[in-house]
Amino acid sequence: MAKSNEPIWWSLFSAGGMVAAMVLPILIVITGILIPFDLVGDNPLNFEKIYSAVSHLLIKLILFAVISLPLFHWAHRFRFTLVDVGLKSVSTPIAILCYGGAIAGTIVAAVTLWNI
Amino acid sequence: MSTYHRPVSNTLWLKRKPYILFMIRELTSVFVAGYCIFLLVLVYKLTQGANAYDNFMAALNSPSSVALHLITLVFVLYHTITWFNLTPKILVLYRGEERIPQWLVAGTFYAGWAVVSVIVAWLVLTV
Amino acid sequence: MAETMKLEIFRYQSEKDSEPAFQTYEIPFREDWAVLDAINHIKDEIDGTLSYRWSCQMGVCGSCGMMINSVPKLSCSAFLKDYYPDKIRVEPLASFPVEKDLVFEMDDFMTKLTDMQPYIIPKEGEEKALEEGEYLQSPTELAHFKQYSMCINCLLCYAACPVYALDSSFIGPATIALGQRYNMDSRDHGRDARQEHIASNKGIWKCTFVGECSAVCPKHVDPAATIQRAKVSSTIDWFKDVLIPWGKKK
Amino acid sequence: MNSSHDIVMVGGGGAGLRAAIAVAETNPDLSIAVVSKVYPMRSHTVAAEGGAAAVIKDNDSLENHINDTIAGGDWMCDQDAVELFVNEAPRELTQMEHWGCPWSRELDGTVAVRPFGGMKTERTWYAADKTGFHMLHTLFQTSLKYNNITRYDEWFATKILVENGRCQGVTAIELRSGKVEAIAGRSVIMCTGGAGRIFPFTTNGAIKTGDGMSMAYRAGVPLKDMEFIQYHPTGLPGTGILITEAARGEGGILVNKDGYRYLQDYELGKPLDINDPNHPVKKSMELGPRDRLSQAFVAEREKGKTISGPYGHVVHLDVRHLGEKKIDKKIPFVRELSKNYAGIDPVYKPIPVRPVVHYMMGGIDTDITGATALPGFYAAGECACVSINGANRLGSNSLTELLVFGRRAGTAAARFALENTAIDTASLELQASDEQKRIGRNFFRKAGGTERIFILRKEMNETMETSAGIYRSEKSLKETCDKIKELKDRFSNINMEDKSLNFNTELTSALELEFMLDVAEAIAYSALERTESRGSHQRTDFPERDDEKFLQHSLAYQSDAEPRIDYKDVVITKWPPGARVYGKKE
Ligand SMILES: Cc1cc2nc3c(=O)[nH]c(=O)nc-3n(C[C@H](O)[C@H](O)[C@H](O)COP(=O)(O)OP(=O)(O)OC[C@H]3O[C@@H](n4cnc5c(N)ncnc54)[C@H](O)[C@@H]3O)c2cc1C
Ligand code: SF4
Ligand code: F3S
Ligand code: FES
Repeated sequence: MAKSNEPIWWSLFSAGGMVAAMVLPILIVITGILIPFDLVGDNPLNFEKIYSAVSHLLIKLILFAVISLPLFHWAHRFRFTLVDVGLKSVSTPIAILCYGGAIAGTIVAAVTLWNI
Repeated sequence: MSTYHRPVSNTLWLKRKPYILFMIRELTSVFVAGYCIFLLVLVYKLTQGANAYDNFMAALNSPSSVALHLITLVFVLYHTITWFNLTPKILVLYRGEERIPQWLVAGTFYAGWAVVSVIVAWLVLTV
Repeated sequence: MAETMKLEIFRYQSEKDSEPAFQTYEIPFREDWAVLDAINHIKDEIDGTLSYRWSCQMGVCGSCGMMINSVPKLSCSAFLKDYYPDKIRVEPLASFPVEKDLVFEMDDFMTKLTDMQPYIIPKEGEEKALEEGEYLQSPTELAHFKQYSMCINCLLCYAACPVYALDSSFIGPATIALGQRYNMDSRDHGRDARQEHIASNKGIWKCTFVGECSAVCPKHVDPAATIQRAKVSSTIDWFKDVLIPWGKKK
Repeated sequence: MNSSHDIVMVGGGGAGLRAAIAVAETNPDLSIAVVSKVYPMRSHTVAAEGGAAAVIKDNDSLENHINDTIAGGDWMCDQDAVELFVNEAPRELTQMEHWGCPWSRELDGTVAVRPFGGMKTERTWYAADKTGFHMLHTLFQTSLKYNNITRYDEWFATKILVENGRCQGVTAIELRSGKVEAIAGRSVIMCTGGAGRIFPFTTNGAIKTGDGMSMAYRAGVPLKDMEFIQYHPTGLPGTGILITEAARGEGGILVNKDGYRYLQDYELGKPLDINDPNHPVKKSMELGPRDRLSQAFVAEREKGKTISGPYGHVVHLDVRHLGEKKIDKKIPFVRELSKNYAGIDPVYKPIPVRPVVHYMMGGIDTDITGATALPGFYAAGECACVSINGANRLGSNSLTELLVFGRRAGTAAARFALENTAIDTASLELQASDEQKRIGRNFFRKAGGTERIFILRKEMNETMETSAGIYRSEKSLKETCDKIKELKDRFSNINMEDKSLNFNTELTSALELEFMLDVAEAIAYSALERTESRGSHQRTDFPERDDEKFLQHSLAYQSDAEPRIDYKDVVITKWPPGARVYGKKE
């Protein structure tokens, strides 16, 4: 069997792409339109409510996935984009930076959520 | 006799419309990541207490935040649409000899997207 | 006065030219002419020195691929009327070295195709003798790989793929599609051997799903889809290998 | 510099590849060369659509296939060859199946068959309507498995090398460099395909220029039965692109300008309604043999019943009643081709068609092992004439023929190579350098000259169509013979614009034209001498078949002024000549 580590990155990329496609648009609509234009009543995202919601393990896990997976989606695409526009000679450092970034984001997300 | 190798430049991407659209598709990932970082900050503010959180949320009302959100939304929607449109390429399903039509596969994802969006909105806004 | 139109053709003759140049020809405009007919007209009546490949004139031999206004097409299936009255620019298929004029070098593809082992590899010890007749294959099993067997090796997909343009070590769309054609054939058991190429860093993982290979494919092989599906199956392999390394060793 | 192999195939089409694999499989130690002027998968076998015949179903029998073939060939077939062909056919097509050919299937997973013209029972294996394409790619891809096959892709063979009365290789031009070299072999198999390009309207690709026939002819090997040229009744006007017989096999009908199924007026049976479950009736009406259908077209045209169009007269092939679904499933390529090249969608409109030159029944005279009169020189495929096609080939016999006789020639040539190992390398190199000089002098470095290749080719096309076409006469054929002589003279005065060595396609066009003129000559003279009408050879001045005098194969030998035409008996074993009956209940 050919040896390649791409499957791991590619599966994270795909999962991230799917999560981003499914949930990000509605979240953006909420935080970018509905809230600022006061279209959804009185401060539905108030601190108490959100804090207690995020304290649930299930919600934590979901939020973790929603933050982390799309980061890998970005890392994978961005890595190839940089290679495509001519940075092929430094493709290894690019890969390290991109995936490293996503991993760092993932760790921060994990720690932060843990602390709630 | 020698063959001629035509030079390939990195601006290749700008030479044909499909390539430009592809590049835009790939760059949507930057906005995807950007918004995820925004979410991460939001969660971080939660850990810093009500004050920090409220200030952060108040900033959402600023015109620049709205503008940034709208731009992000455009790109993320572009991501969603291209993503779903490509699903039937990967999910090749057969009913007997007949391939299940591509629009049906993509359509299922669009339907799923609608359902997920409603659920998320309901969870976030009302519960 | 009959209508005419202009063809601007890429010319390169290694014995004379160090650099290629474009030469413009004026040809009669005929409603039912393909670009290839116009080029044949040039060869026959205007300029005998022009070289290009063609044979069947019916889009099945795969020899007449050219860049027509920067899009890879079979010149026997691209019609003048779709461009008239504008000038048409004709170049050899992109990304390949040019031998002469519109003739490009195919060696790279031929090597890659050969390496892919595009033939039935039967299960050892279970080959059927000819006397026992055909292997049974249901229309459904046929349908699963039929599309990928339609490739005419015209290489338009290579000329359309920017990844191949920038890095010719990429095995490329048609070759992978042909490998998958056999992988998905119910009579074949050679997938493991082909995976060495398909699932390697020169194979599917180089593809960023630009999708232009499928957009230009005249036979609707849809190599882009094949490649993405191969990514899925290779990923499943990988997880099986990593998570249950003791399993599935035959 | 020159290269040497055990066996050299000239041609990488169906026949050449099948022969190469046969050798590679029987003896992995033999070194095999496949020389082809185009990449093998571009060979014109790729264009065959309808299918390949072999008996596998229970409702059929070998005897039926033999009968259909012999009667279809108007008793010009060698019956020993036909018998062996029919016997080996199922095995060969099964072999193709084992190699991965995507044959269309029945629900139970067995190979499906369809009816074809002139056949009593449906026995044509098919891969939708791209049978030749799938067969060629299957063979080509399978050939990649054998590393004792060396390919010479885009090498253009120019001459057979004969030394000590034995064929010992060929000379060929490597197109990319222009160098001329000897490719030596202990035996050579010619598999260069047909020569339809001699005619103006043909289903044949640009590469089908009779090169191998001419090379053999020049080396003193006779060309057999060259007068028999098959017109396919349904080509697209203008391009000559083939609309496969499968369109009629699936139920398509031919109508004249009044919408009338005119074939019923030409002893091809009575039409059944298109909705009748028994339509189409085998060996009847639209499923009659090609020669008769093409002749019926000419008769209709003379009656003024055809439709006149920009590329001459046409009739209509109507498949609308099959419906979109069946068309897309069974004959999708017909739809694609009609849309692209005739601008009509057969789901909604009838397809304009006319007879176009399709196939050469004649060719290099071989026996049933593919051997010719020249030791060490074999031939297979369309360029050969083993005599299974007689005076009219039945559709779907040819693809099978490539396999059966490709394999046989391969085996026989391998045996010959093992028994005759000596190769006179020095003399071959000498011959190659002579050939190099000839090509340099006559083409690469040719100065002066005023004749355009294209004009000569056009004039050859015209004379062949008008005087050696579906109907011929002494007067018309004599004109053609004279015209060809004239063209041959003028050929020595051609103008070569391209002097470059690298991929010089003007050179190849010139060489091909020179080959075609030879083949045209053999056709015209053979046709002139055959003063009878049989199968595809119809003489207006001799409208009857003459078994007394002409149950004979013609053999054309090249000679200085005019070719010499000789004859040899047709092999008749068990099936004495009879009348060709179509459209009757048997
Ligand atoms: C449109 C069409 C449809 C057909 N449909 C059917 C069908 O349905 N059923 C059927 O049974 N038959 C069909 N036929 C007939 C059949 O396809 C041909 O007779 C057969 O494919 C010929 O195969 P071949 O191997 O002899 O030659 P080809 O496939 O023509 O190959 C010739 C080879 O010789 C090489 N060559 C030629 N000259 C030279 C040279 N000078 N130097 C080096 N190489 C050379 C070429 O490169 C090529 O590789 C059809 C034919 C046509 C044109
Ligand atoms: S996949 Fe399509 S475009 Fe690519 S070589 Fe095959 S037929 Fe041509
Ligand atoms: S265009 Fe190239 S990048 Fe992949 S999807 Fe096709 S091979
Ligand atoms: S000439 Fe054969 S595909 Fe165009």
